[in-house]
Amino acid sequence: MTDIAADVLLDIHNRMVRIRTFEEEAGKLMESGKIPGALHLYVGEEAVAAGVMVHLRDSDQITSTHRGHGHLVAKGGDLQKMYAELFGRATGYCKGKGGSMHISDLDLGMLGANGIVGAGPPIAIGAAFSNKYRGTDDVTCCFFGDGASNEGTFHEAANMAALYKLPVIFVCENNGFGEFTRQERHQAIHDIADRAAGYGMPGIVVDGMDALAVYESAGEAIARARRGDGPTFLEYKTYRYFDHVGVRGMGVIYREDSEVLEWRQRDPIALMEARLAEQGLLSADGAAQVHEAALAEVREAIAFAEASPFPEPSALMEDIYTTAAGAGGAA
Amino acid sequence: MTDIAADVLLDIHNRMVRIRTFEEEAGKLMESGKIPGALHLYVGEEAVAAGVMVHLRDSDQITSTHRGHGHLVAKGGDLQKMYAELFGRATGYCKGKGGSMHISDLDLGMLGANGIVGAGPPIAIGAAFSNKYRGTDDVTCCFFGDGASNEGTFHEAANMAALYKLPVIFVCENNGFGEFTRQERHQAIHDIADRAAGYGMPGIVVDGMDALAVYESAGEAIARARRGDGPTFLEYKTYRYFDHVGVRGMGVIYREDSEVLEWRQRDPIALMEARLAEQGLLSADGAAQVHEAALAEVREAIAFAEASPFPEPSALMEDIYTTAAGAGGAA
Amino acid sequence: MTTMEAPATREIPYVSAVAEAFAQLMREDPTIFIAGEDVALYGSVFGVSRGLLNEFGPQRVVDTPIAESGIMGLGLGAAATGLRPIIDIMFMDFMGVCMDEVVNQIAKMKYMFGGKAKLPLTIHTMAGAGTSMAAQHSQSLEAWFCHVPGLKVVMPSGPYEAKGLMVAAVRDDNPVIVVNTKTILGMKAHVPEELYEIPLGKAHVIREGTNFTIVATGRMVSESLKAAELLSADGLDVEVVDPRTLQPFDTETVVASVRKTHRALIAHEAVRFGGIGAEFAAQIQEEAFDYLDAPVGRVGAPFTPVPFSPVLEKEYMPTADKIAAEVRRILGKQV
Amino acid sequence: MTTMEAPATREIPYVSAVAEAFAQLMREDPTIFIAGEDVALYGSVFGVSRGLLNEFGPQRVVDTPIAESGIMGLGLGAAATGLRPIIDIMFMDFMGVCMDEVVNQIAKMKYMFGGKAKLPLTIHTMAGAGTSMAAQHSQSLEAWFCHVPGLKVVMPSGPYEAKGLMVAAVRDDNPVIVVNTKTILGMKAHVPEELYEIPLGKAHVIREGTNFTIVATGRMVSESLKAAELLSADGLDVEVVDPRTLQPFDTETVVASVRKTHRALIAHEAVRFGGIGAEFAAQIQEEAFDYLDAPVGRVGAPFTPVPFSPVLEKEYMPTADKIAAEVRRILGKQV
Ligand SMILES: Cc1ncc(C[n+]2csc(CCOP(=O)(O)OP(=O)(O)O)c2C)c(N)n1
Ligand SMILES: Cc1ncc(C[n+]2csc(CCOP(=O)(O)OP(=O)(O)O)c2C)c(N)n1
Ligand SMILES: [Mg+2]
Ligand SMILES: [Mg+2]
Repeated sequence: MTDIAADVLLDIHNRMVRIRTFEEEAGKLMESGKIPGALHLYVGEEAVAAGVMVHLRDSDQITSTHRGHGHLVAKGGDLQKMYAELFGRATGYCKGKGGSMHISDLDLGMLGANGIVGAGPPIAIGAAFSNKYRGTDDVTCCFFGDGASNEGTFHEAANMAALYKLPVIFVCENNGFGEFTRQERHQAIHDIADRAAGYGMPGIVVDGMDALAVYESAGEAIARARRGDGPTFLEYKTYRYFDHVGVRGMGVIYREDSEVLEWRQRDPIALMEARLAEQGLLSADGAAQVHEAALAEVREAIAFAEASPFPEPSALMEDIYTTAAGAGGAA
Repeated sequence: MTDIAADVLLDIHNRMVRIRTFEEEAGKLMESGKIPGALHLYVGEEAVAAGVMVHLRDSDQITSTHRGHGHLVAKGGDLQKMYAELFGRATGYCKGKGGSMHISDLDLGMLGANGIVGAGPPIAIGAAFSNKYRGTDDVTCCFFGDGASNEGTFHEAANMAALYKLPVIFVCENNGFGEFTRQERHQAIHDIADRAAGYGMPGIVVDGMDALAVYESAGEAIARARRGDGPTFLEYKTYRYFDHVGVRGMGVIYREDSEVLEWRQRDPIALMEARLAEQGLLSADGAAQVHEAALAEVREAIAFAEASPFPEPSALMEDIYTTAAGAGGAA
Repeated sequence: MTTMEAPATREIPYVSAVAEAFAQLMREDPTIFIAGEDVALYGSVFGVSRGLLNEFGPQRVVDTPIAESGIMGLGLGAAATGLRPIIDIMFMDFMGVCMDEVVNQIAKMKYMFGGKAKLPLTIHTMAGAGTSMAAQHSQSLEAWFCHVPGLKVVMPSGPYEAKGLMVAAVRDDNPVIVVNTKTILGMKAHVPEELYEIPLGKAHVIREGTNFTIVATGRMVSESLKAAELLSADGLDVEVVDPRTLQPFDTETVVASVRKTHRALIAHEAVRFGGIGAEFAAQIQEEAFDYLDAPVGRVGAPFTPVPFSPVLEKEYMPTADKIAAEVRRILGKQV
Repeated sequence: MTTMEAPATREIPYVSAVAEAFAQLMREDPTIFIAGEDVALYGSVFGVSRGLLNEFGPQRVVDTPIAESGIMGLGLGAAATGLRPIIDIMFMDFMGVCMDEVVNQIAKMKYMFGGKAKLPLTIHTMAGAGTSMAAQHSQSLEAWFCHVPGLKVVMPSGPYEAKGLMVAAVRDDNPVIVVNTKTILGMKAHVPEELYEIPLGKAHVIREGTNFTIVATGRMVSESLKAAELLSADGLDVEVVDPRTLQPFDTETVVASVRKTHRALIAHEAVRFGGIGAEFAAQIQEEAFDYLDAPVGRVGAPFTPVPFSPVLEKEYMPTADKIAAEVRRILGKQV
């Protein structure tokens, strides 16, 4: 920790707080019926998105999952456009056409949340292939869950990534569950990173509640990819505090409350704040200010979203095809 | 070798010779235009099918590939029905509806050659699940190639097999190529068995030209599965003498003739015959007799096939659905 | 909404009708098991398998990894070796990740093997938009499967149909895909307590009428009944036919209706272009050409992915009003 | 068979027309690459990419593992980030193992992202029966993709169309699926040497006629021309329309033809039930109802998986004779 610059540490902390605030407020709005559809919240897993994303440029890409808000917030997404999208407004990232599960920002290299579990890895290798083809040193970070690691798409993409030495990082967010099924009931292995060897890439297991451990492991993998040395598999052990969809998360059939409380003991934000305090980088007051600022920003985003118009019904039939004079042009 | 009964050794040898003879004659018939469609020949890989199948009962199942004749011959398939099928005759295993790529015999637990690379593993875990469900100690052997090991279906099935501890054996026939693409150009690993650890099952690399090594490794894996101890991944390093489709195989763009000749130096049948001779179990004459008997049997099968009628055109619309009084019955 | 055919019935919702069918079938036949994502401990995200784990245990009610090709293959391999699996694919959109198993393996195995295989396999899934789940959780893709020889496709329109068709599907010795519509899971109707079958391949004239035939599938059946009410105000006496099974399609019943009414419209929730309504319309004009007083109309979703925003999704959804409007348009068109 | 539109043409086979289109397009645009199984070193099992590796090197001509979901995702990710990929799926039947990528990802990304994505992606594949390759290597599944908003679907009927449509497909900024028919790869025709585009979405009246319209796709175009010759002996003057693009479908040209001839039949190689012919027929009777003297007919494959045995496959395949017979049947039916 000592060799990580203070501004980076504060940046990671700030990203985590902004994610959590974004998510907690979104949860409330869903419960009050203001956000339609399904909302998969990232609370508890913030260290992963923040610790990885702090290494990335706008031109680096990520592929995300159904649980994608945290990734976009950490990648620098515009909270107003995000909330407007969750609310299905015309001012949203996707003009209200995508919603939570398809939130995206191609300008930030965020290639979309995705409603199909396991859809990200094939897309990620395509972006990484493109980075290499175009001669950039951009990288692609592919986020996916423990559940998704059982989809064949992951396997195909991992094999191709290692074969072509693509600048892609497989970021497995192992929160212990695929929906309501515990990891030991969906795979016979304990460390998903054990799969990496089968493709010929390094696989590393990291404490996903510890933002600094995430930061360091991701930094190495990303540097390796930028150097042209190929992909890495990073497994982050983390936990989702809330339910698979929505907020609840305790008093549920598929896990004990005590387990939730145990994980909350190692809350990534609290952990980070304790360390920052220890290092004299952030006082309790300073931390409170970060939280307040995040809340203010989120509230502003919500207000923007609520004040935004719904799309015109006629927008239904727009944006399906690119109609610009297509012929002849390179992209 | 000393602790393997003589009749088993001779049985393995006999199965290999029957496969080779079957395939070489089929190749000629394809070249002379008598067998329509695509023919993927198994010549060079006989030790795998023979060494595995000699352990199996009729009630054990196998799933096969586009290169499936060898598997069915080794499982005890009727050569007449096989040739009739290759010829598209009404007397064939599939009444001429399947051909080489769909040859099958459900009574022998042969769940079909398959035209889709990677289609076998999901089907195999279903059969294995069924064996367990029905309380039998039957096992399912799932044959697939090095190329198929990159399909997502393999991954999904392997994970489920280990999770449910299914009585299934993944038999990877690594002949060094997926069609015309060499293994090192389709995956970044040398031993495909390295993938097994990622599912939580043992993975073993075996010389696939050595029928006894195949016999022993398969015997252990099959016994393990019968005991209820779950799946094993067996990788057999082998080689296909002929081309991906048809016979040729030398003077081709994707490999050197010298490589073919090197592998032929370790021909599985010659190797087995040398050992059998060494042990005094089979003289040169004896071996010649086995070959002659096989050739006679194959010629008889071909004659049967050639004399068989083509299906009636009206058969086109039969066998699509089961129309028997469907209701109410257990299978 | 449906005729009562058995004495002991209760009003229960669609979802309970399905769950009841599963439980009763499993009691009757020990070779039946159900497998899918979160069907056991959680009882399925739609609730269709709630209670099954308790009664039948984890061997017969199987939670799977998220691996639809694996799950579908599990069903196929088990069906080919003597079991009678029910495979749950949570959202119909996810058929994309296991199309090969359904279309190239399950549908064709029997034929490719010269008739030898028997595959008593039921695939259970949820289709339809209207819940702000956006483009990847809202599709109605039944037309794909109706185009594939070897499969049967069923689409219940209410609780009574849901139970009776499920029983017939599971007992059928062929692969059957049961396509439920998620927005009618709460719909209630009288459903017999005991097991009963609604025969596959038989359409049902759910409302008799004399001068217009609406052929509707799934949720569009209830919408069409509403449309019929709206149109009766115009003096139109609309017949509504529910094919129930889309593959095989009961051409006879539908054509008989159109020969009587001389006008027809097909309504489904799927995208109109290339939807199963095209096949129905093509068949109707082939078989009843000389009886038709107007072109066969079609109502379906417009040619766009399903949008998220409720405002757009409302615009997207076929409804009773849109059906009635299209009927009026067709009639206005008659020369 | 096709009109010559450019001065410098040669008679070349279909397969060479495709290969030439690829090479010329790649010379013009460095963002184009082609990826697929054995497309590089081997030049594709159908020969469509022969010579490309030598000219453009392994970065732009990419052999892949056997992993169609991975390959299709490679195309999508590359297209979304500035490249113009051509993805080869050897047999159309293999679309089953990458349907999700095509239908839930590629087709929908632009819409789900509110229009922001541009996906200049071409998917190249081979359809059709007639080569004794049996049920898993012979399907014509274009109807599936025509039903999916966000995709375009093209089906060339000969060498001239193959090159011109490929050029338009690759230059289009949307995902386009080019469905070739493997049994016409050897068909020869005059093809201009230089690059030319056949515009997507425009049908082509390939034979003018006055009293019957046959709308045919892919290989069925040449079969329909033969059928037209057979029928001219009956005194029938048949017009043959090749839609060239199935999605978007050029309703206007087709309907104009039928309004002129008063009778129509659709011919395709795909299974008739639920095939794209159903959509075409439905549209024709919707738009030309008052002009029709007979029901719109359809010729397609029967409702069965494709058999292996040549005897059965011959029975299976739609042909000029079957088209002519169906036309005669329709005419006999007129009252
Ligand atoms: C192909 C597919 N199968 C199933 C689902 C339903 N589903 C949505 S999220 C989810 C669980 C994913 O688990 P994991 O990958 O661990 O991510 P987490 O939700 O834990 O973040 C499932 C099964 C889906 N969306 N797509
Ligand atoms: C899904 C799918 N993709 C591609 C093919 C075309 N194909 C047939 S065999 C083959 C190579 C298979 O390689 P491998 O699994 O190593 O088996 P081998 O032929 O070497 O025995 C390919 C690519 C196919 N049949 N199915
Ligand atoms: Mg998880
Ligand atoms: Mg191989």
